[in-house]
Amino acid sequence: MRASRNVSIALRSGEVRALAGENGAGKSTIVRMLAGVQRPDEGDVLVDGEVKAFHGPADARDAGVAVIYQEPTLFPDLSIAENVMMGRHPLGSGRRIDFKALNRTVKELLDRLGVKLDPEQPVKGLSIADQQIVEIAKALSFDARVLIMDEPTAALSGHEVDRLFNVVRTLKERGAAVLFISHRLDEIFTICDTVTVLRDGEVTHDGRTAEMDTDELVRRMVGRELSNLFPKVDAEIGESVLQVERLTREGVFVDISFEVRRGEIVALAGLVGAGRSEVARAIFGIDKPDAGTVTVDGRTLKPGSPTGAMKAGIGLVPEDRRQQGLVMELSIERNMGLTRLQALRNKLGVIGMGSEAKLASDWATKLQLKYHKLSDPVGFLSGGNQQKVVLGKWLATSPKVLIIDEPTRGIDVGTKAEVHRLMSELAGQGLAVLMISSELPEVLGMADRVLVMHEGRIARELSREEADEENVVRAATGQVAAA
Amino acid sequence: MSASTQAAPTPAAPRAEEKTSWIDTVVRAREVSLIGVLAILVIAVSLAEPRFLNAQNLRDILLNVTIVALLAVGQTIVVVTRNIDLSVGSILGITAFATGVMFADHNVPIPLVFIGGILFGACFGVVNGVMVAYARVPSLVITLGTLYVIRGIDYWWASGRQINAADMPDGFLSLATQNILGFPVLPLFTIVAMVIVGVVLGRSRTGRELYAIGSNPDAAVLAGIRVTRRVLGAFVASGAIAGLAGVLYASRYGTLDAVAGNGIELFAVSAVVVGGVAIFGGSGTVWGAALGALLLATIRSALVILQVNPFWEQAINGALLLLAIGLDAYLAMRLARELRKRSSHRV
Amino acid sequence: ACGSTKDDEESATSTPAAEATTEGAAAAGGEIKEGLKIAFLPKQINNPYFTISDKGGEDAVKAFGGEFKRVGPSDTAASSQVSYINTLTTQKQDAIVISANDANAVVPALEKAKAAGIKVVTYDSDTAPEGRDLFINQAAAEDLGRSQVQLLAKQIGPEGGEIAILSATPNATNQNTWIEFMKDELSKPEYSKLKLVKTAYGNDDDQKSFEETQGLLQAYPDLKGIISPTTVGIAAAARYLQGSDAKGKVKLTGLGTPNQLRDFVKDGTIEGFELWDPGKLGYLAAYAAGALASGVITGAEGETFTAGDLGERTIGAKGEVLLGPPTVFDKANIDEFDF
Amino acid sequence: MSDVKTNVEGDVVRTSDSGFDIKRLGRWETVTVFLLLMAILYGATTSGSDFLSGGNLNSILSDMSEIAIIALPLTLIIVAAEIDLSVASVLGLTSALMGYLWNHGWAMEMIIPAVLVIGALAGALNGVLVTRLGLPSLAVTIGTLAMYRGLAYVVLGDQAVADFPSKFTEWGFGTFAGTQIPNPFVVFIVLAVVFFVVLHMTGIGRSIFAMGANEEAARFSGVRVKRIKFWLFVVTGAISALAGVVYAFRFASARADNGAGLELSVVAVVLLGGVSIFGGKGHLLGVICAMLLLGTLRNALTLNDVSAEVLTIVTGSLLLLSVLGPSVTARVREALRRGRGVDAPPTPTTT
Ligand SMILES: Nc1ncnc2c1ncn2[C@@H]1O[C@H](COP(=O)(O)OP(=O)(O)OP(=O)(O)O)[C@@H](O)[C@H]1O
Ligand SMILES: Nc1ncnc2c1ncn2[C@@H]1O[C@H](COP(=O)(O)OP(=O)(O)OP(=O)(O)O)[C@@H](O)[C@H]1O
Ligand SMILES: [Mg+2]
Ligand SMILES: [Mg+2]
Repeated sequence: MRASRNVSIALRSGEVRALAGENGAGKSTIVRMLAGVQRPDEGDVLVDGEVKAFHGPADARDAGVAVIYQEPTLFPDLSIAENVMMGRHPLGSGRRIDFKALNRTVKELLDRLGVKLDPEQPVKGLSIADQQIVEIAKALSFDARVLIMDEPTAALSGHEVDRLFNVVRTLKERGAAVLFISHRLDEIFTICDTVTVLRDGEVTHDGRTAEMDTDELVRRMVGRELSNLFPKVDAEIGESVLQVERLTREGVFVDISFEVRRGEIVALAGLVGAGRSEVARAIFGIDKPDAGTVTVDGRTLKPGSPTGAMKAGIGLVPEDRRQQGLVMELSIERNMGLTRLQALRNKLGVIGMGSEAKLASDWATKLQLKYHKLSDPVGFLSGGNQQKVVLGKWLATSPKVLIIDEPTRGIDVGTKAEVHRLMSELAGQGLAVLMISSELPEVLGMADRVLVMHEGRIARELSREEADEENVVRAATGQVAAA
Repeated sequence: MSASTQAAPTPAAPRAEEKTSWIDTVVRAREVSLIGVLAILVIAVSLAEPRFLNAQNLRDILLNVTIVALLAVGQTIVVVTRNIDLSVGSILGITAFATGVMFADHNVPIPLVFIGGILFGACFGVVNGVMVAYARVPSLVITLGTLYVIRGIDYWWASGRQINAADMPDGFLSLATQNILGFPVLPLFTIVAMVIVGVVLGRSRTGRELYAIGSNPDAAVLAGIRVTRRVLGAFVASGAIAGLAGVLYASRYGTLDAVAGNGIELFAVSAVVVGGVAIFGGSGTVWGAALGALLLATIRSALVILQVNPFWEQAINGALLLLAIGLDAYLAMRLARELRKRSSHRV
Repeated sequence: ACGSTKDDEESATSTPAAEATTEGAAAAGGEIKEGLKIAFLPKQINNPYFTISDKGGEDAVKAFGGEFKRVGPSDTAASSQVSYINTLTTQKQDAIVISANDANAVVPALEKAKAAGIKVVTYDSDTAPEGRDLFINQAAAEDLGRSQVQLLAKQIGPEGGEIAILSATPNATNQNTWIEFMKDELSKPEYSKLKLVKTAYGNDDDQKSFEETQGLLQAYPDLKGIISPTTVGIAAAARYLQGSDAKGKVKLTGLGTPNQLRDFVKDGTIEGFELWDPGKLGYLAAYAAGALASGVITGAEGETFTAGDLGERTIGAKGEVLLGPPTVFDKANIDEFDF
Repeated sequence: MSDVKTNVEGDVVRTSDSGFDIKRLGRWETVTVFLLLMAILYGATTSGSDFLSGGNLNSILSDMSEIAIIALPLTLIIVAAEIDLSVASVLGLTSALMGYLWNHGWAMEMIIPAVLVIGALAGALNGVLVTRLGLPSLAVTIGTLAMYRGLAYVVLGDQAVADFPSKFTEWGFGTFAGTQIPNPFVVFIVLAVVFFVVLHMTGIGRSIFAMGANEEAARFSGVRVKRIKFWLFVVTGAISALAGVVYAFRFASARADNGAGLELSVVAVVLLGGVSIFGGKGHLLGVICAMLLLGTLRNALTLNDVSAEVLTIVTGSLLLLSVLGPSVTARVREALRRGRGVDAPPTPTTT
């Protein structure tokens, strides 16, 4: 199986080129090859017209190619500064590292990005957003001639994205060539001059962004007309299923109270770091809250017990797919079966032959999963398809309440639309959905009700009617007193 | 506009600073708390038994810790790269015997014996390193294997032969007994090795890269670090240090047969653990490791001098080891909660 | 108490001993056969002491034209000898000569061997009687225990003082029996001034023994003497004393080989120690095994056999054959021995 | 003017040992089986009748009894990405306790359950330290390795208790209903079936694999990670205690140093069986083959008077082979597959 075939991309200095394509189109694979991580079977990489054979990331770097990978590649135990300058520490007397100089350089870099992070702070305990920012700082520290960014904005919220774009523009003026990958199409139109569209590993279009609009781009990526991106059908809303009362976890969020009703999609909006994921984790019992209760259908849950939450009918599609959503090494079917272990038992109490495979293939077809074999490690799938597996394994538990944290993070438009359709379908069938999202269009497009969090509190509750960009943003940035 | 806001103050800022200050203290705290525990122990024991503090005893403690501490230093290099070297005991054993043979059968001059021993140990380090780094297989298994193989070769070579103090030059043996200004000679070797390794790990690019590898091996590759080479290097260093330890062992214990240093690797690992070097790589210092070794040695000597029933010694040793790591984890947990409570003032 | 408890075992255990004596009745005679397969199974294959003793055994076996073979574990764990016994049984050896790591653990296996018609001789360290036909005793445990105390008492002199014992592993059969006799000897009025303050265990490990000695001197500053009834222990102790300021002040005696301790005797760290000749022990054991396997003897009390250069030997009570009194080594005589 | 062009035909990296890959596992098992046959062939040809005799089969199996028994729960522990080095010390502690209680006039029928409970408690302590305090099991069990052995000496000191009732000791070295299968090994066979079902056919087994491969994801899927781990340690403790009982009967002797150093052999067997030290991968059949392989080989070699030291070397080499074999073949295949030697994605090396 080939991930990419016969692809030609030209990056000119002073140009930002977008690489667009569905999940699994082969974008990251190309990035890996440009970065010298993976060796192409045929073809070459040319820099300034001459052929370069990259034997490893180091070669690519020396050739002036800097890369931001899709998943953060940081050293949790080391300080931000060392992460940025690893292997290039400034040396003092006797070839000893000069840590003062190191921290100074990195501080300047971070200031350029306009983030207040302490260079000496270990990367451990940084939010995904801050980790992504460190990645960016690292790439910038090279003053590279070629900058490749694989979905750098996936975990960033508005102002951080803006900062990033400003930096990219300055680089561009300085004559660097930039390759930018994102599933947020508006970003592509904001920052990119040209775009290469990839489908199933082949280039299907190469042109200037100015000469096309979103719909066309989508069409070229998906290869078909794509109807409405937010197919929200209004389901009739039933009685309340999930009640959260005065839920508090010191230092993360404070008395969070809300309810979700049958057939309702409630969005939890806010800036990255507002503590939304933590609320989700607490509801599902991953973290033990310091105070407050969670009630499902009138049954109060034992705090800190995911199993209890599952029994009560809660499902959680977590924010970090690779670390929390899936066991990458296990096969697709094993991952699917993981939430259904009790149900899969036959009368002998053992798991019947192929019962997992059956479960898996059912959901694979329901979700139109692109896969090779169900016994393949789920890690072989591309981001979007992995997300489908996660959804599948939770839908298989036929939950009453489904919490979805960043449902479409790193997922292409095609799949995005599918996921959204699925969500409203489920709501239609009377499922109560709590959706956490940093993408405003998604929030506005899908939610019946929007809860906006700011610094660990629910700043405001907005009905579908009142919810518009301005209201949400003002609440999220604390420009309104809690309603 | 895609996401939810224009310029807004990132909540990170205040939090970040508090974190740093705390993290720093934690990092430093490790060595500090070890020294604290050590001090308390010494004071308590010498109150109960003043002779604990007499010169001879202190010198003996130093001498006893010399070899384990040395191994712990070597072990640290490997452990920060998220590996482990269980074969050091066997390497020490076979090098010690080799030392004996060099003196007894070929009367090699003392300096050459030291060099020879270190190189000898390094060779085994290479074997371990090549298998771990190039074949990319778990070091725990590899070094468990070489632990057997090397010890087996040792048995085979010695085949019941014993080399006694009489077969070795007095100049060599006296290293273990002589003092420079009241300070025993043998531990000086360990101290020198410790300082060198300490500086390399802490202040050189190579050293930092070792930590990086241990912290996140995949990222290390992407960062263009020559992981294979570095890991190999770490094992060679550990082997060489085990070799040196073997030579010192010979000079200290004089009687050499195939069982020398059997099981000592567990002491080395214990020392490293107590010394706060994370078993999963990425953090920890040689100073910590050495202090850990010193702590354990002091405890053992204390048990003897307090005339504890020999049958109880081992049990107490084990219990104390558990106590040490348990306490450490507990403090870490408390601190994590502190951190959260702190940041809550912001909310 | 319900079920099987210790008490109702007492009666049962006596029976095997009874058989042991009855079978001895049929006296036999004649010469040791040619080509007997005799296997030596020491405590630990790479322990220098056994290298010496088994060398003696090999000479003997050669002398009466048998096949000598030596196998054994490289660790002193109780169980590790058993699998060797099993294989030797499978190989249908004529006799097994064993020094037991555990007086009891090896017995079931040895009984199987005996059932398969293999003769079993123990040397240096005995098993429970039902496990073997003969035990070649290096020196009556009693003599050894008492004589070491006497030796030390002589060295320390009339004023007496604190003494300690540095033994092998806590489970070493013969060390423990000797120590019993030492304690008994010490209880006699003439040793009232000698006070045994501690028994330390060096586990026959050089490093451990060395540090235990250290500990003894630290814990008991006015210690006068140490008895170490094990070759590893005494060597380690000697080396520590030699290096410390206690040299000469703290007397050291026990069991050791002359080669190991020659220097210490000469520089006065040790005044005198004792040991039997391990070579002779193995030699005698081999002959006993040969005699048993050829039916010259059955193992019954009072039977006699000729053990090469060692001449006529008689089987004593409980199927024991005595090698003879231990030799005391000191400045005067140590150079006459080489083992 | 910088200008990067690519014209590439990229094939996707297949991380050769990613995931619970039946085929690859099968491959390694067949290797162990193959080696096992080789060992038997070797034994049969070099010392034929002796080797093939029933008595010898018996001694092969009985020699492995304790190792085999303990290897079962330890396999589960290692698949769950933990380790327990204290097993041999628990064995020692329990057999020492048997001796102690026996000397104090307890009935054997009382002693056996008692020591099993003690073993479980010993395991529970490991479990608590690992799951509640979140300590690395390697460190914890190195500590308890020392402590439990120490307690064994505290209990029994330098005594050896050898007057266990003959009906038990005879069971210890007797064989099962006329066959040449030693009784202790029958215990193993029964347990083996149980553990096989649990690990490979039940939800608990699935959970163990999942948490071994990625603990956090398992937790997010509602797997009771801590609880399962805790009980794994408890069971391991109890089974080690059982092994202690078997040991004491088999050698008709209870001593504080029973089974000292056994832990390394057990770990060796499990890893030799192809269980990944990182957790998440392994198969009980592999472990059983490895166990038989080791036993047969050692026996065949001793029959040919190969000395103890060489045996040590063989054990070690087998262990090396068990990890080098799969990895090297995989990388060779990788290299052949893609004409130019491409650096396969790194597999993290962990302690
Ligand atoms: N290790 C692997 N083994 C086998 N197939 C793989 C592997 N990694 C990726 N693939 C496949 O190669 C194709 C391209 O993957 P790639 O990650 O480049 O897609 P992508 O465009 O980056 O998707 P996304 O937008 O979700 O990141 C996908 O079909 C994916 O399933
Ligand atoms: N900028 C930051 N600096 C330090 N820690 C942060 C930061 N952002 C988040 N965190 C940590 O993560 C917790 C919540 O962050 P997280 O990003 O998970 O919240 P969120 O609202 O779920 O954002 P998102 O789900 O969009 O990532 C905070 O309580 C804090 O512990
Ligand atoms: Mg991608
Ligand atoms: Mg989140």
